[in-house]
Amino acid sequence: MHEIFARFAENRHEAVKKWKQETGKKVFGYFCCLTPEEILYAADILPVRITGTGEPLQKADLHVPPNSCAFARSCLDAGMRGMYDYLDGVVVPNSCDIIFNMEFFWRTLVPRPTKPAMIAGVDIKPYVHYINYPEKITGREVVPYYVEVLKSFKQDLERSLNRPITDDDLARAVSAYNQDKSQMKRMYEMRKSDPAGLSGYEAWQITYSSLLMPKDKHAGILKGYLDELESNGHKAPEGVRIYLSGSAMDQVNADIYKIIEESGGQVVSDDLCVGTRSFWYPLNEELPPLEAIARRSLGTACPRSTVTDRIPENRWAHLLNTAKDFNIEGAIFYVLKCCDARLGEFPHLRDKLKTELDIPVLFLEGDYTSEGVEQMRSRVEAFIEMIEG
Amino acid sequence: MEEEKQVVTKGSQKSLEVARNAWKFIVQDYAEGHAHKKAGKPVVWSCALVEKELYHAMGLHPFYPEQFAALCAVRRKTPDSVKEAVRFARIAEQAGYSSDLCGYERVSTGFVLNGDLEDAPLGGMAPPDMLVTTSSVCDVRLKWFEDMAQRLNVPLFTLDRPERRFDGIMQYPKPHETRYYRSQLEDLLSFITEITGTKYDPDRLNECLDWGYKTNELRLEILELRKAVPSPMGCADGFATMYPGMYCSGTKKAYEFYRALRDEVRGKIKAGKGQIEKEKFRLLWYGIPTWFNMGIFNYFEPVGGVFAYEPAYNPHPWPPRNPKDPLEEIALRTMTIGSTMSTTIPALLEQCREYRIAGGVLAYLITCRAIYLPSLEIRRALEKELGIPSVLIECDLVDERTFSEGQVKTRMDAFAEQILKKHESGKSLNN
Amino acid sequence: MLYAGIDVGAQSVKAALFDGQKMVGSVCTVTEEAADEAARAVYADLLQGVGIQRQDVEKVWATGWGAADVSFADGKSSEQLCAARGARWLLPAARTVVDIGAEGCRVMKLTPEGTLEDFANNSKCASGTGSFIELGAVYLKVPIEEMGPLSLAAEGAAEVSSTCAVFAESVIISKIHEGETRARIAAGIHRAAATRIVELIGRMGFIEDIILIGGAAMNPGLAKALEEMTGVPLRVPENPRVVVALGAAIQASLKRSRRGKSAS
Amino acid sequence: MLVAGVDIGSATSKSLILDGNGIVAAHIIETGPESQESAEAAMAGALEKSRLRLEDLKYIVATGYGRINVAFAGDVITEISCHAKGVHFFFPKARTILDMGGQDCKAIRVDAEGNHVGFAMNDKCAAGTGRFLEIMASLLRVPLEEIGPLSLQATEDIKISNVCTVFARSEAARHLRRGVPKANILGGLHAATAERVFSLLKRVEIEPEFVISGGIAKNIGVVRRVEEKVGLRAHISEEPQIIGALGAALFARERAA
Repeated sequence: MHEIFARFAENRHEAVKKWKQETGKKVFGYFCCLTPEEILYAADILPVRITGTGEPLQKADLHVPPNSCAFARSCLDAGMRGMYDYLDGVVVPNSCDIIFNMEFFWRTLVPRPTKPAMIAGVDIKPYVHYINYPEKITGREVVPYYVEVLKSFKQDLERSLNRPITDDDLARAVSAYNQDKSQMKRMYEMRKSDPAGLSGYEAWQITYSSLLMPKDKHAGILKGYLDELESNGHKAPEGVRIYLSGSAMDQVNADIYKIIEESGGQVVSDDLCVGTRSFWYPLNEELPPLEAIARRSLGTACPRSTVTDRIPENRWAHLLNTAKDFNIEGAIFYVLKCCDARLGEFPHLRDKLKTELDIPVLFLEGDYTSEGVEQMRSRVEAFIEMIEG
Repeated sequence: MEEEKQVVTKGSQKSLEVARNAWKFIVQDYAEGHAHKKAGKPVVWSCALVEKELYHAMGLHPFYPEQFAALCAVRRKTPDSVKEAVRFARIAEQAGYSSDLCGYERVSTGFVLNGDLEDAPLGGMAPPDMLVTTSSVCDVRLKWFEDMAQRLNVPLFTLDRPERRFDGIMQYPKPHETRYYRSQLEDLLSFITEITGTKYDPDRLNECLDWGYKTNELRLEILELRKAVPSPMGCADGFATMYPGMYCSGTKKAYEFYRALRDEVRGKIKAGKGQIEKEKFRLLWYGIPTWFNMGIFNYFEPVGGVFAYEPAYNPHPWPPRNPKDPLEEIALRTMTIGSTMSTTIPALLEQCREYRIAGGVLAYLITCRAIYLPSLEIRRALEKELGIPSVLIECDLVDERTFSEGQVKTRMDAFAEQILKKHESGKSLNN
Repeated sequence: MLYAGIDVGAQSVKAALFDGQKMVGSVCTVTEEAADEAARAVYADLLQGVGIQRQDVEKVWATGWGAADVSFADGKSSEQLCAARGARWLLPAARTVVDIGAEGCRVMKLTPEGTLEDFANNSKCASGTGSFIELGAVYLKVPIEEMGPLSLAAEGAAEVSSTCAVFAESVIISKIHEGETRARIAAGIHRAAATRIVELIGRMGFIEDIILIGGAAMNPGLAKALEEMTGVPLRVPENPRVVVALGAAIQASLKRSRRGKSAS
Repeated sequence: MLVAGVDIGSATSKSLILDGNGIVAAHIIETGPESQESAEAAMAGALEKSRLRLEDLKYIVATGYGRINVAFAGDVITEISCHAKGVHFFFPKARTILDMGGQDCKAIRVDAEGNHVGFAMNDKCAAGTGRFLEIMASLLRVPLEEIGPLSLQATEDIKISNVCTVFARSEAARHLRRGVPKANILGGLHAATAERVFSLLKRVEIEPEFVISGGIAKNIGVVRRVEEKVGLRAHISEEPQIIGALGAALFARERAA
């Protein structure tokens, strides 16, 4: 594994702090892959994905009740403990019920580095930015609506940073993101072969680090690394080809990849926000940049979003295509307890996988602790053995 | 009501005649829905937060899975069997729906999976011609309706109300926000026309909106009247009488229902009568009620405690009627609602002052993230800002298996002792 | 040729010997010893009981929670797979295997040909396991082995609604106060456990024949409660605790012909 | 004036007789299946010790889980109020009380008069209750009174990730099977308990002085770990188990006056 990817994936806070110190640039944290991070990049800010610790809560347990997303609670706890004190701002999209509330919790509970600038009861230089992301992503007027939302986010940012964000800046960001997306796609393509070109864990490290590094830098290193792998014919260990679906996958629970591998399986593709969803959808460079960003963000098949009008099938479409392209033999759903969107769609997707594609499904309920992941081992073993026959 | 008694358990004692008769209204509405379907007319299953005037204007009879689930929480098939809500929830859980999911979702999904849509209280919900939902307030209603639409193979329409955030001051909806919502209303109307053939008639919609507006004004008036001391109308009455306003807004019958209710409340205030003889302290109920155990609303009466206010189904003031452009009016109405803690918590505190609340009972709904997430912050705000103690009642909305009676009683008793102690020591209870 | 299977659980270790046609011996021991030593001791008991030498055994196959620790095993397989193998060998018509141990309950679905098709485990809560009934016995002050027979004597059952094994105590005590008989409460405890198990069986589709194995299968009260709730007769083998160990032994016998995929 | 309090808990039943000067007698028995019988037996024990008869008592208050079923009590008051009252008798400066019984664990905040002004209780899962540790003690075959001291000998607290008592038991059994010393397993179980208890305490906002009562106060392993997290030394009553009955008796005195 490339040492830089490993460093960012396994020691995220230190790696980002070091980068910040070296470059003197600003760093913003964000929740969810729907965030229009391209706008941050255009403003010369490094967007980093906020994740939690998986440790028992120290502070957030007093504010957020237990029967809710353990990931979000842990993120907030990390914030309240000062682990994100190097952030210059935070972006919260309306990406699910609990993340929506993170806007309030983060704003009221996490110490901020800058003072608010209040005018008529409104903070004109907010530390926490809220993006009113639509929940139905295909409406007739959704693109103009969302472009307006992004415009006002851009304006807030310009005011806070005291600098303009020009169309050229945005175009530069769009192009840098596309370059990284194409390398990431290439990396996933390499996993279509049997055995896969990279292991699931390697792919996770590369994906996760892409959420913590400037995209141009990430794209450059990734290209070199993939070239090298191709030239020396690197292959991942052989195993039952697994599709991994589920909730946030960060350093706390990424051991699930290793457990699957140790049990004789290999994750070859996924439907994860730290996974395909973070890069799968390209930006159209022909369009005005804000619209391109809006369309990319709206094109993301997040389990929480809905397309509806008649019978909704976008979640199934992604699964169906992946299952065929990647020659999937089994699907593992690793869903965090109380993740409403995931839990609500699971029975339907499972039934379709079984009846239409004859792909067996294993459901694992996660609790966002590394011990919790380890407890899944025997079930994963049994599942893979079952597929081997 | 009488003949129903043996199958309805742990009902609440309501203090108002109109509230005691509300059940008849519900039975009647279900019967009308079934008759509507039998006559070959279209039926919609809708999320409770969609603007109902649209349905009445388009000739649809709506059924509401949320309300239906609550109905299942109070009914049993036979005196010996489990509550219908538990029966349906089990069916859903067996099919792989997590018990952490909203009880409304599990119950109505179980009802769909059960296959026989008539095998349910009040004859069930008539088979739908379409499903309509909204993204308002919680995520669950998106996935839940998507899932039911797929299982029933019935077309679905989703309205998206982006959750607006207010930073300090109430913001008027921006043009792009109302435009976005309005475009969806137009698309919803064409969706209905496509399925039913009924054309959109602005006059018909205006007529329904007139009834809706007048009904809403009455409900606001009643809410205002409820501030009286002693409390003339409690939470048991409030929850029992929310059906016409929540589910039949836009009809004459809903308007008439609230007119009778308003008159009764007025009369009670005039006579100086409260819910109970001697009112010692007034309580807030935060969240959706424990539908399977409505008797909880009378729990504190022996020690002089009454539930006086519940924010759950309360009406918001509507923007003025705009007969020239009723869709714009609806869009504006909907986009004015905010649901972030930044605004809901200060508003709740203000209401506690107005209704002279001495303590809060917070439904700590472990399966309803939208109501559950702010609970601890509300509890803290009540204590810090108003010095009001509160108690958390941990359970699901309709699934009584989550409710531990012994534990809840100990908590509520200790809570009452705390309030009464304050009362004895001469501290003002009614802020 | 002889094959041995060893099932290392959290509380007990089971071993079985299979000669390709029938089970020729089995042992079940409750032990606290470290996994490898415990497995060694139980294996020695097994061999001694049958009266054979170690070299007479062609292959030893491990399964269960501590399978990886059994140093002398030739390979290991999951409990789900072994349960399927063992149950199917005992009952060729089996399509659903319900394995209820002290802490865990799992249900396996088999194809008509007998291969493992799907399985479901109970997740984070212990209701629906042997422990739930065990703790119920403690609260009722009834020896655990009498719980099942006691519940069979009941007419109807008291409603034990608690889903937490520990909190069931207060429910049980209040039932006693309400004047419920111990038998009816015992029946209620079995029904409460069975409700959860039936949920898991339901997830696997209720396909007959259903075979009940694991330690809790020896409790006639639970079997009856399950039958009443599913409306389907359950088959209980003679020695339900060693079925998984037997399955491991059978697995060992099958492993010969497989494509060189030995235990890793 | 003689009054009494009876505390019918899920595990033990306690009675206590009080006169104008202080405690006259107290008695603890195991709770039987019938609350009324347990109450009578507990009361009889205290009466025997003090050579008194039931008629000598002017007022009796019942508390605890089985409080409703005590026929001879003049009034019933929840264990939360009674614990607050009882602790206040011994520690008038106490403002935060942790009471841990068999099935309940509660954090109570009290005012200067000993009235409870806020409380938090464990949720519907038994993790973090006394019963949790009892079940573990029997699994590890360590006498209940020894698990606390033994847990303090842990060289490392094994991480226990399961919140469900029954699953935690099998997790502990597995550690045992892997050769982990009992002390370290107990260390982990006590740490897990302390963690749960601490999160409850935080909900009432801990203020000095801090008192631990209930059966668990006898378990030094939990007490030390909770103290560490809270950052305060805890006061512990010598007979922590009778605090509830004492509070009930104090209420009885107020009622009788």
